[in-house]
Amino acid sequence: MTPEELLEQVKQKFGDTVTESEVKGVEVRLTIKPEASWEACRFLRDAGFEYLNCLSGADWMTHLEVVYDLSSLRHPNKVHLRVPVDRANPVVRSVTDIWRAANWHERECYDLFGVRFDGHPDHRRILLPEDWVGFPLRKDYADERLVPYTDYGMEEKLPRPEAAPGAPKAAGPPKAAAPLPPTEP
Amino acid sequence: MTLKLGIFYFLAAFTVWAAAVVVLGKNIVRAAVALIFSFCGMAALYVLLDAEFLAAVQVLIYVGGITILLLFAIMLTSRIGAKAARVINDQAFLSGIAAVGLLAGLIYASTFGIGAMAGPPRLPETAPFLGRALLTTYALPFEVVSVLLLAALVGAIILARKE
Amino acid sequence: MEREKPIPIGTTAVMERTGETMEEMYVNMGPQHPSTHGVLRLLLKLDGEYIIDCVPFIGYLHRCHEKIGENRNYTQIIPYTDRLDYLASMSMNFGYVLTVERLMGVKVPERAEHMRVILAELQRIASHLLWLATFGLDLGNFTIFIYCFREREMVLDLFEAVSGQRLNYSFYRIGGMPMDFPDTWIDDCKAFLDWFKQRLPEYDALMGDNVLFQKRVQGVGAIDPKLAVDYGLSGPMIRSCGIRWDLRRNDPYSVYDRFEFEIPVFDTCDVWARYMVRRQEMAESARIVEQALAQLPAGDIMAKMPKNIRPPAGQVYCRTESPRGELGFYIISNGSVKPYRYKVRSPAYVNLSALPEMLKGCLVADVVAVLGSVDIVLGEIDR
Amino acid sequence: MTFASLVERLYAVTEAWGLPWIVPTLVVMTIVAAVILGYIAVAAMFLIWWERKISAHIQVRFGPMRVGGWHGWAQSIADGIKLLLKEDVIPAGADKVVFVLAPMVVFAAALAAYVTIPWAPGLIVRDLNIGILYMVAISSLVVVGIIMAGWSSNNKYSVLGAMRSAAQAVSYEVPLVLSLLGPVMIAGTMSMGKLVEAQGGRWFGFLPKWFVFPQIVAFLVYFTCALAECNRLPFDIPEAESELVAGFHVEYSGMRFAIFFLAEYANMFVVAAIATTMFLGGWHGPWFPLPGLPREVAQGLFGLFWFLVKCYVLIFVMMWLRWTLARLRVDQLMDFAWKVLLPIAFANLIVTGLVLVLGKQALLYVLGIAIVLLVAIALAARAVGRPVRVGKA
Repeated sequence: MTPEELLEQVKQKFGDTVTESEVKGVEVRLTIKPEASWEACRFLRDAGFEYLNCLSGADWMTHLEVVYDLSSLRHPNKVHLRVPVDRANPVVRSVTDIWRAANWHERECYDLFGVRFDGHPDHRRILLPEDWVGFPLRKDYADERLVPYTDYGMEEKLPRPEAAPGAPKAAGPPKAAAPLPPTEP
Repeated sequence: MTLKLGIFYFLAAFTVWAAAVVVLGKNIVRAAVALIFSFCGMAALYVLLDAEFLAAVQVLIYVGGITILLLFAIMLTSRIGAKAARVINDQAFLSGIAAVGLLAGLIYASTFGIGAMAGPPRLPETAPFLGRALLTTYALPFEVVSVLLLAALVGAIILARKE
Repeated sequence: MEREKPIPIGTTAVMERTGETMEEMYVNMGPQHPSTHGVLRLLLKLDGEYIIDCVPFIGYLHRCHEKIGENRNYTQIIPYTDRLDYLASMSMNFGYVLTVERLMGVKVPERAEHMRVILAELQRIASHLLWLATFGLDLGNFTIFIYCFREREMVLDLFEAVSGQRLNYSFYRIGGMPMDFPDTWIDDCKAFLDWFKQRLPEYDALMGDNVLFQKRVQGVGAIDPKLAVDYGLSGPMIRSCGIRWDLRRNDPYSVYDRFEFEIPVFDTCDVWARYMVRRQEMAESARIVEQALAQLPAGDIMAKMPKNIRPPAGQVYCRTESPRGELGFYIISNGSVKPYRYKVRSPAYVNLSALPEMLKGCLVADVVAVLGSVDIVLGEIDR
Repeated sequence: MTFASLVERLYAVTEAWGLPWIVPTLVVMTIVAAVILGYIAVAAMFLIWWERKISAHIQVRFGPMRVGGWHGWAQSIADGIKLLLKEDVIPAGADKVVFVLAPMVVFAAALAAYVTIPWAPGLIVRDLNIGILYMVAISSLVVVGIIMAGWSSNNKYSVLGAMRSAAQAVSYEVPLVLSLLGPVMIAGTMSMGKLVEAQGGRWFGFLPKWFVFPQIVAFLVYFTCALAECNRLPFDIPEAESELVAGFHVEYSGMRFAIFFLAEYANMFVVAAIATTMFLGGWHGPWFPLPGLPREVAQGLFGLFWFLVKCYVLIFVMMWLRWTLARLRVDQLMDFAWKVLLPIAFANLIVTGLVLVLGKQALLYVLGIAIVLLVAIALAARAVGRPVRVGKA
C-alpha cells in the first residue's frame, strides 16, 4: 500500500473530519478533528500501523494539538497524525486501548500540556510532582524561575527570512500574564 | 571440687535467670533470645555432668534449630515483636500450683532418691553407648517416636497449606 | 489554570485509591536503593514473594529539558542533549543534529557522516559495556563490573582524544563535525577493536556460560512479542522478542546502509535474550566501526552553514537507533532561532513503561534482574 | 616438649610452690584464650587483606598498595583502628540490649569453635570426644546472633536479611551434618584428634589415607554447605547488597560492625579447618626432623604448617568462587539444599554404611577416585567442546 492509497482510504472513511492532508515521501500527514481521532487511530492500527512511535503535544496559542507518530514494523510507511483540541477544554479520547504505549505518553502530554485523555486508566501526572500547578509547556505558562532566551540583539541584526504561510509567529518571551499562585507547596 | 560446685551454682543461677526472663519478659523476641541463653546454660550443665553428647545435641537441636524456627515464626508474624505480651493471665494460679508441685517432687527426688532414677554407670564416651542403645534395646520406642514426629510434620504441612 | 486538587501519593494513599486491603503486601523499592539505577521508585504489590503488580514512579530527576529547549537556540541545545542519556551522549547528539539537519535539508559531508557513525557505534559499545557491568553487579558478579569498565575506559580515552571530554561530549554539530580525528586516533581505535574482540569470550566465560547466571535469567521477565510491539518497545528490548527491528537497517539514516552487519535477534523474550542481544550487538558495532574506518573518505567535515541556524518553518519527527532503542526528536520550527516545540521520545521511557508487564508473576529477587535488563537511564526518562 | 608436657610442668611447678590447682588452670585458660583471640584477630585481618588482594588481582586491579609500604600490608590494621575509633551509633528505634548483644553472640560463637581445632599433633585446646558435633553445634549459634542483629536494628532490610539467613542456615545445616557423618563412620569416632590420626598412612603405597578420596561426594556437599553457612557468594543472599543493601548489619557501624566483619572471617577459617580435619588429613604431610629440635617439636611444627596450608588453600578457593560467580535466587537456594544436596548426602551415607558393613574400605577409595576422574573428564570435554561465540547471532 502506497502512502497515497492510504490517504485515499482515510479520506473516504472519515470524510470531512480530515481537515488537512499531505504526503511527504513515505509519510502521510493528517489533521483530524478530535471527535474522529480515536476511530482514525483504530483504523490506522488495523491498517498495519501497530507501532506508536511518539505521542506529543503542541501549544499553538489558539488551540492545543496532540500529535501521533505511527509506523509499522512490516512496511516503511509512516503516519503523522495531528489532532487539534480546544484550549479551554482540551479533551481527547485516550488511545491506550489501541496502543498500550500511549499510556505514559498521554500521561506526559497531560502533565506538560494539560490535555485530558478520556478513558485513560491511570490519569496522573508523571514527570512533575503530583501537586504541581499549571502545565509548563503551554506558551502562556509563566514562572519567575524560568531563564528567558536572549540572543544579545542578534535577532535584529541579521536578515530575517520570510516565515512560511500558515506558520505561527515566533512566540517571543512569555508575556507576564496574570501572576500564578505560588507553586511551592 | 569447690571450683566445680561454684561453676555449677553460677550456671544454675544463669539458667534460672534466663528462664525467668523467658516467662516474665514482656517483649516476645527478647524472651526468645533469653530462651537461647537458657538452653545454652542447660548445655553447660550437661557438660558438668559428663554428658557431652547431650550438651552438643542440646545446642544443635534446641538452639540451632528450634529457637531459630521460633524466631523465624515471630518475625513472620507481622508486628508481634513490637507488641508487649501479657505476662500474667487467668491461668497464672493453676500454672503456679503445677510449678510448685514439680519443684517439690524434684527436691524430694534429689534428697531422698527414687529407685528408678539411679543413673546408668559412668561411661568414658556416651555417644557410642547411646547409639547402640537406641538401635538395639530401644529400637522400637525410637521408631515409634520418629513415626510420631513424621505424623506431626505431615499435620503441620496440611495445616499450613492454604487450600 | 486553576489549582488542581493534589492527588495523594505514598503507599497508603495508593492503597486507598485502588481500594486494596492489607491482604496483599506493598513494598517500596527506591528511590534510595542501590539497584534501581538512579532515582526510580517502584511500588511493588506482593502476594508473598510473588509480584502481582508494580507501579513505577519517575520524575525525581526531571530537569525541564523540553522547556529549556524551547528557550535556547538550535546550537545551544546540543550540550543539553548530552545530559539526556549521559551514558550515550554521542548517540544523543547524533539524533538531535540529524533532526535539525533533516528540518533544514542540509547535506553533511561524507567524512563527517563516517565519523559520526564511528563515534556512535563506539558509544554503543561503551553503553552496552556499562550495562553489562551493572547488570553483573546486580546479580552479584562484581568481577565482570571491573572487566567491562576496563574496556569502557579505553573507549572513553578514545572519545577524550577526539573531543576532550569523557562523558558529555557535545561533539556533533549541525551540519557536520567540529574537528577531525587526531593524528594517531585511527590506529588507536583499530588497536582497541582488536583487543575488544578478544575480550568478548571473557565476558561469556564470566556471565553467559555460567550456569548460575543462566539459572537467574532464563525464563525471567518474559514479555509476549505482540505486547512488546503494543508497548512500543524498541532497541534490544524488541529484538529480544524475536522481532528483527533495528532503525539502522529498517529506516536507514546517515551512512548505515553502506555497512554489512547482522542484527542479533533472540526469541526467548526474557532477560537471557536481552543479555544475548546486547552481547552480540557489541560485536556487530565493532564490525561497523572497522568497516567505517576502512571506508573513511577524505574531505570536508563541515557543510556550509549559516551563522545563525534558522530552520524553515515546519515539523519533523526523526528517529535514530540509540543504544537503548528508538530515540526520536520531534521539532516544530516557526522559522526563528529557537524551536517552537522540542520533544524527545526517549527509548528507556517507553521501555520502562512495560516493566509492570514483565514483572508480573516474578519473584521479588527477580526485580533486580528484570530492571537491570531493561537498561534504563533516568536522565533520559525524566528529561 | 609438646604443649601437653609444658602444661604438666606448670602444674608441677605450682604444686611445688604450694598453690592450689586452680591457679595453673586459670593461667592456662587465660593464655590459651589470649592466644586464640590473638590468632583470630591477626588471621582475620590477614584474610581481609588477602581477600582484597585476591579480588583485586582477579579483577585486574592492584588492591591496597600504600598503607604500610609493601603491597599495603597494613591496610587492615589501619581499617581496624579507624573502625575502633568511630562513633558508636545505635539507631533510635533499635532494641538496645539485643542490638549490643548481637555482635557479641556472633563473635563468641566463632571463638568457641576454635577450642576443638586440632592444629598439630598434641596441639589442641581440648580434644572433646564429641569434637565435630560440638563444632557444628557451636557454629549454628552464629545464626542466632544474626537474627538478633537483624531484628533489633528495626529496619526492614535487616529483618529480611536475618530471615533469609535463618532459613538458609537451618536448611543447609542438615546436609552439612549428614555429609560430616561419612568420615565419622569410617573413623568410628567424633573426636577431632582421633579423626586426624585415622587419616595417617597411605593406601596402595602412594595415596594418602585422607577421607577426601573415599568421601569425595561428602566433601563436595560439605564445602557447598560451608559456603552457605558462611554467607559467601554464591550464597550471600542474607547480605545481597543489590537486593537488601547489606542485610542484617545495615545499621551497624564502627566497632560493632568490625566485630561482625571479624567473626565472618573467623568463621571462614573454622569452616576450612573442619574440612581440613575431616577430609584433607589435618596435620598430616611430609616432614623431616629439624636439626637442633626434638623430634616431636619438629613434627608439631610441620603439622601446624601443613594444617594451615590446607586451610588457606580452601579459603583461597572460597574467595576465588566469590569473585567469579553470580548470586543465586532465594528459592533456587532452598531448592538446591533440599532437593539436591540432601538426597546426595543421604545416598552417600547409605553407600558408605553398606561398604563399611561389607568391610571393604578400599572399595570406597576406588569409587571416589572414579568419580573424580569422571568429573574431570566431563569438565575437560565441556571446556574443549565449548563454542566460541564471537560476532554470531
